[in-house]
Amino acid sequence: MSVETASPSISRPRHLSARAIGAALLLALAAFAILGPWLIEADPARQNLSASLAPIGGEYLLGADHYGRSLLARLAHGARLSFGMAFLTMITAALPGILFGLVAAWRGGWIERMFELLANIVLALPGLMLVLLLLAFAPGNFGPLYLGLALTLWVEFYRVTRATTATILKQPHIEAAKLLGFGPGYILRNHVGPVIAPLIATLAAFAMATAIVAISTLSAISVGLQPPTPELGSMIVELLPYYAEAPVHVLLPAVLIFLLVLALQLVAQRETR
Amino acid sequence: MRRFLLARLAQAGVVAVVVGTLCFVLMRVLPGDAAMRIAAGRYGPDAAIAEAAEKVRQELGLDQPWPVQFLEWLGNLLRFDLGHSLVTGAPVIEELKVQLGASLWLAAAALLLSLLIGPAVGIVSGLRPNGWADRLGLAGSVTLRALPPFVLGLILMLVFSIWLGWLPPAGFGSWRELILPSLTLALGLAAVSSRVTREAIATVAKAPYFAFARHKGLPEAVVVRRHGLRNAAIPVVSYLGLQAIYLVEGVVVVETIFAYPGIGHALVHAIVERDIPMVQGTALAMGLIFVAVTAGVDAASAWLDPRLRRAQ
Amino acid sequence: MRFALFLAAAATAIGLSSAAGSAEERPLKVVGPWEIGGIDPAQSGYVFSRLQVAETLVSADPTGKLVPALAEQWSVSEDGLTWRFRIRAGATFHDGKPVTAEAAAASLRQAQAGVGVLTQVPISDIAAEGQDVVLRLGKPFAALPAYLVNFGNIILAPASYDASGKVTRIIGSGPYKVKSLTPPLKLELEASGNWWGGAPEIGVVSYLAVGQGETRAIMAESGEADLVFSMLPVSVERLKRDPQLEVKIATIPRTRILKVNAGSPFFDDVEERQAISYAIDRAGITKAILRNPDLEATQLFPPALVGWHVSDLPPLEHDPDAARRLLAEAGWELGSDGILEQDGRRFSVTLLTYSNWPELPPIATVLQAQLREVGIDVKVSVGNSSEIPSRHRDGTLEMGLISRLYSIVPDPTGTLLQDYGPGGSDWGAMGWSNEELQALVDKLVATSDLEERAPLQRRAVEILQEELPGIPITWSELAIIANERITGVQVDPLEVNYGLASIRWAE
Amino acid sequence: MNAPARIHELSIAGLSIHSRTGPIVRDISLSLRPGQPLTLLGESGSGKSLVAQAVMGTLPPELTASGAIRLDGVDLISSSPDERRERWGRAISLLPQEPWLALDPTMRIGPQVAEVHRFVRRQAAPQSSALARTNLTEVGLGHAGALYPFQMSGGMCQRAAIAIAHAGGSGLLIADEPTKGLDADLRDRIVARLKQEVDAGRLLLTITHDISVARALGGTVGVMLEGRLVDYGSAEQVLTAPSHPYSQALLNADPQTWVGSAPAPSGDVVLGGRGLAKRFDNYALFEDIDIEVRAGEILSVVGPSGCGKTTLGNILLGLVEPDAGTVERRKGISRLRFQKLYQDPPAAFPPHQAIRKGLRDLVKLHRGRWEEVEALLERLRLQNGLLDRLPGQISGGELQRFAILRALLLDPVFLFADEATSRLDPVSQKEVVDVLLEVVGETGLGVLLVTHDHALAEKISTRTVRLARRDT
Repeated sequence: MSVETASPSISRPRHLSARAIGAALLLALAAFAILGPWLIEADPARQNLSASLAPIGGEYLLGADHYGRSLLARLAHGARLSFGMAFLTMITAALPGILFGLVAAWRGGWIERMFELLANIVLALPGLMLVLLLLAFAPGNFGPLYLGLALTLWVEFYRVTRATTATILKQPHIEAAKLLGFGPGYILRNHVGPVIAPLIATLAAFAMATAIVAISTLSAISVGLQPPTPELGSMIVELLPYYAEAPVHVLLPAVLIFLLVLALQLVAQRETR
Repeated sequence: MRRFLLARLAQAGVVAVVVGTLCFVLMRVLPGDAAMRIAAGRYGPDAAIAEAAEKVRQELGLDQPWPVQFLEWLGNLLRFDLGHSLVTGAPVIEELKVQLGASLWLAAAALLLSLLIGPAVGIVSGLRPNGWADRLGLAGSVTLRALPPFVLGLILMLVFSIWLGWLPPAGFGSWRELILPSLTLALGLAAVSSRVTREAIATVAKAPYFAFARHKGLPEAVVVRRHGLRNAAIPVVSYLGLQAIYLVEGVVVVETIFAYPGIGHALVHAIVERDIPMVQGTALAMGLIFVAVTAGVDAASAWLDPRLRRAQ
Repeated sequence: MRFALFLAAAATAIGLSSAAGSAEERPLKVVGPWEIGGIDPAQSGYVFSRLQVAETLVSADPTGKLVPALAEQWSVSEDGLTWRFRIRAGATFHDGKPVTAEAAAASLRQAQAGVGVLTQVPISDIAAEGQDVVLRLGKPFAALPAYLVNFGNIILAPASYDASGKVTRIIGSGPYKVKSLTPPLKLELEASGNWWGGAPEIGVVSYLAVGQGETRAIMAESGEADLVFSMLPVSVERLKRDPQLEVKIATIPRTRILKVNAGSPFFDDVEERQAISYAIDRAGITKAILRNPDLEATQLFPPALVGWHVSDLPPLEHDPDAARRLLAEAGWELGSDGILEQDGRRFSVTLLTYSNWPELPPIATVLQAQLREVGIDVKVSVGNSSEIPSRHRDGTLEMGLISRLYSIVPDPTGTLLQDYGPGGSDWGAMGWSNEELQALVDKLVATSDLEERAPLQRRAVEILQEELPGIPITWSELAIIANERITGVQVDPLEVNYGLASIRWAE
Repeated sequence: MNAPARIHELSIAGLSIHSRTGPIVRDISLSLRPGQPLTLLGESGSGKSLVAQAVMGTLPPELTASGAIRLDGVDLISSSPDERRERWGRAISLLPQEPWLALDPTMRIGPQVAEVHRFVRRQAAPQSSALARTNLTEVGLGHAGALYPFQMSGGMCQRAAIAIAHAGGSGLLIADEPTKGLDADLRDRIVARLKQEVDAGRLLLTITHDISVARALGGTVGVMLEGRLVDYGSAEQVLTAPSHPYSQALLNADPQTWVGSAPAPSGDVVLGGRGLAKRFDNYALFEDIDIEVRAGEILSVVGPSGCGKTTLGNILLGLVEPDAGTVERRKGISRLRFQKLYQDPPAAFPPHQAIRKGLRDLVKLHRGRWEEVEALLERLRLQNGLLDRLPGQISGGELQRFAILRALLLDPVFLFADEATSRLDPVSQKEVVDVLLEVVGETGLGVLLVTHDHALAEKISTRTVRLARRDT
């Protein structure tokens, strides 16, 4: 039934506000991660063992960890590193994932089958194994860590892109665009892009969270980054034994991760028509 | 049906060979002295590792050329012989039986629990998009996504073992020990599957057949049950399949903190200790599980969606 | 009266059903961090030794004094080359066969052919002569009985081995026998019924390996486990406040050492090594990380190691200024980036450590920050424990933070012999040797008389303190948590035997 | 068969529907009695569907209705959501538009009917199945209970929807565009079916833009324009002597009333196919077809749906490979000059792109000038303001004219119009066809018109090719 004119205009304002909150949050986090390390003078690696687990709000604004390092400084540097690395991982996973998905859907045939096989093999290989094996080449380094994570994460982008693109490509407006002489680049950018963008954004939000949590998980089995790198995930691992004495300290990095995921989720939220 | 099975068998074969080869190559190009690592894995860090490593080297014939070792592995594989663990000395197949078996139980319990939680939350959220239940669901999902599993596990232990005193914090052997680790995993899974279900339900709820079912006069519960769930289940099932695959290996941290004997834990040890037969055997088993799970998912999807049945 | 009886009956019924759901005996639940990998004695013999499944010929009491175990007594010939160990009469393996000298000799021969500590003893022959196991040596080795205490030398029944000499199951002679084993995490034991020392107080034991320290603490706190070994320092404080738990702590002969490459330009001068030692705030580490100020390693050996701890030795101290001065004397100058330099070389080194002991990476992190204070740039690399010996071998190791155990055999001489021999060793000195120390150790190896040994030991310790081929950081402790349900728990700092057999249910 | 619940009258008095920005439907009054079906005619956006929704009680929450809708004296507007819901299926049934989308794709048709007996009329399961079989037999689908919707034709789906209405036994049937997307043959059958419902004593409210449906149903006809009921009376009166100019325009727009205006070929063959054949699965769509399109002519291909006429056009355009035969284009002409118009105009434009952007990119791609677009806008009677809207915000007729504009920018020699007007209301259809005829006359373009509307083909085509459906 035809009420196209009425409903979107009604649901939009509410929608915008959720997005606006997300965007504001994202902006605040970005500012904290980018400007924080620059504004906060404290050295995130500087220890003061006599201030071990200093409480929040005292001499240290957000308290100190068990080594007596300023948590505020560590959170700021950690946010820069973790968010940056999660973003890099996500981009590294998303770009080939989307590209392969588009190519597979566009060309079909043996190219698609080849990509499918590749994706299946990556899925069949335990992702953890890939990351651990790559890490074995350069323990404690960013490179293999993020490459390994990206290697396991791209499949999801690929699958979603391929499936969605394949359905879009069957629609008449694609055929029309081809008849009008538009090339694949234009069609993928202007016809496919806007449709898959929100899906990709949702995936990307989750992928960034996955990356940070994965790094912390790897730290928990002692194959993450090397000390004294401030990284949100490994900060949680480091502080975990002190959960009974300083529970809030442990959760602070988790709160930052939470805010990031929430902000990304809110921004990526799809139009609910 | 037969074609379906044959195709799956072929896929299993391809996966076995590719995964095996990849592991073989990767494990051998890794830097570091494998004999040293094996010795450290066997005898612990207090031992005289370097002397032990010399014996390990002779014992295992690690200095044989690669192609010989690879052909040997392939030949053994054809006889379903996965070899012996270099560290424990036990047959790989036995280790897999125990560890993979335990992990599968854990994964199955986690999947079951997550099915009880995720889709239920997702349905409630999806039927009223942007309602309070949906917002709460989103907040819960994001919280669970942001908490590393070991933090979640610790919280559950504190609540259920110390505070309430209902469940043992660690161990294995009975269903009581299975609950906390599987709940930890399940909550992580449900965090995502509830959102996937929500999307699916919201899509179905906008579908003309869902409106028509209401217009037919069916009570809301019947509409959701008969026309909502099955249709929404189609995308959810294929997503759960993907989750199940990640699950078997995603258990590593949970296994570690709950002292549960599983494959993730074993795999980490095997890689660190360069226990090549274990790594290969584990990867192979997981590859085959992947094939089995995708086959299961395809079968389930076909059962749910008659349109796919015809396409097959 | 009848009412009380009824109550008692009900309580018993509930107690029984909650114990195991049947009439089975309630097991003593033991939790520790050690996983059971392979069952080869060299691999996990310590589990079977500690849980009293298998026994060695000689054992040690908590003070380190050697005591008879499967061997009732032992003697050595005048020339120090022939040792006789008399097998205890009436000792029986779990399969019902008696423990014979032949069986014991066979077990020892397997151990000697393997990779355990026995390979370090100059044994030329192991034989059984009547009731005696006879070990013939190539040269005198006074510490031999102490070496036999090591878990790698447990005596197993002949049926434990397959044709190739591999251990396929554990048939020991201790108070407990293996009921079931689920490697790597679970071991269930039951009373063997034929131990020479009598029946254990609690008939069933279940051991669960829990790697995560936090989980072990919660196991203790929730009352799920009766006896928990090895607590994280931070948990200990909390658990001490729990009225249901008893915390027992022993200092164990284990020292965390900063192993430095004395052959490298960074650490070749003794002043440089002393400067490093001055730069380290051991009190801070023990307070913040280990939560026990007594663990500050003022010298290599802890007080518990009687005869090896020299109480009047000048302690290692924290003095950053002295460190800076010594470094300056050694020719290091502060560069523009705050890092020391000498001949264009930055004082920048990699500190290798490993996570088998959870406290090592945090201590490494502290050392990194403290050394930075005196102008030394340290990169911490947490890797596999095998990297230290392997980088020692190829000479690329610069610094390593290790945890060294001096009770692998209860006599530290063995470890000293290994660690500070010519050219050093994997877990000992690197690029450093001292002829006087070697002479001392050689004498110690051949001497068993305590009076004679005392001055030699003291001098060895003094040399190590002056030269600092390895820089002691902290000593270690073993924290054991016992639930108030049980009584009779003893702490064995040597971790030879946990004495489970004498633990009782509290009234 | 359930005897329908007896309803004597639906009367609507002074119905207005408001959105936040103002009224969308104003002051509608009409009534509906047994034996007197009511048909509401009008273009999309005229508010006719909103009237049906108001009766059903399914208006979107942001719209409010005022006035009175009385079903046998009970006011529907003031009833609570629960009361409305209580009437669904029991008193009022909806025949959905595009029923193939309204039936659950994962459930066989039998259970979809049976569940009404089971859950609405509270029958036991076996009885429900038996009753469902009866309902299906009534609409001639007795054999189809085990089929899934995707295995059924559009007409079968529509009849299944009627069977569902029977099952509920409701006395008022609301048919929302019941013939949308159906060919003439199927349309006639559905209309006949609806008449039977009227004869059985049900009230019937039909929403359509198809005048022939209104004519065939008879009874009362209302014509809606911009939210107002501009004409209302007996079918005879409104469809022969309408009082409002729009009604007149509507009637004039019916192809049957058109004056023939077929263009004459002005040139050589631009495109031809020889011996064309195409199979799908194991079933031959057509075999050995020869076809030629000349410059300046309109060649119509008519036939029922499923006969392969669209495939034929696609083969000529080179979008589909024929199984046999050859296609020849006039030599030396760019492929870009062979263009296509689509059945569903919104689907032929990227939904996220404003019209202006699409046209601008097209002009840029072929190095044309924007002035051409502006000239064409005027020629095709399209307002400049439409350029900045998204395809979903423009009416189908306007969008189809934009599609023509888009094609004309490439100076085409051949245009394949694939059911290009079948989804449009008559007035829009007329406008599009007029534009098309003008263009053909001016440019000498050859058109292949694929349609199921015989009348349309007859009035405007130079030549007509008929394809028959082959039975499987």
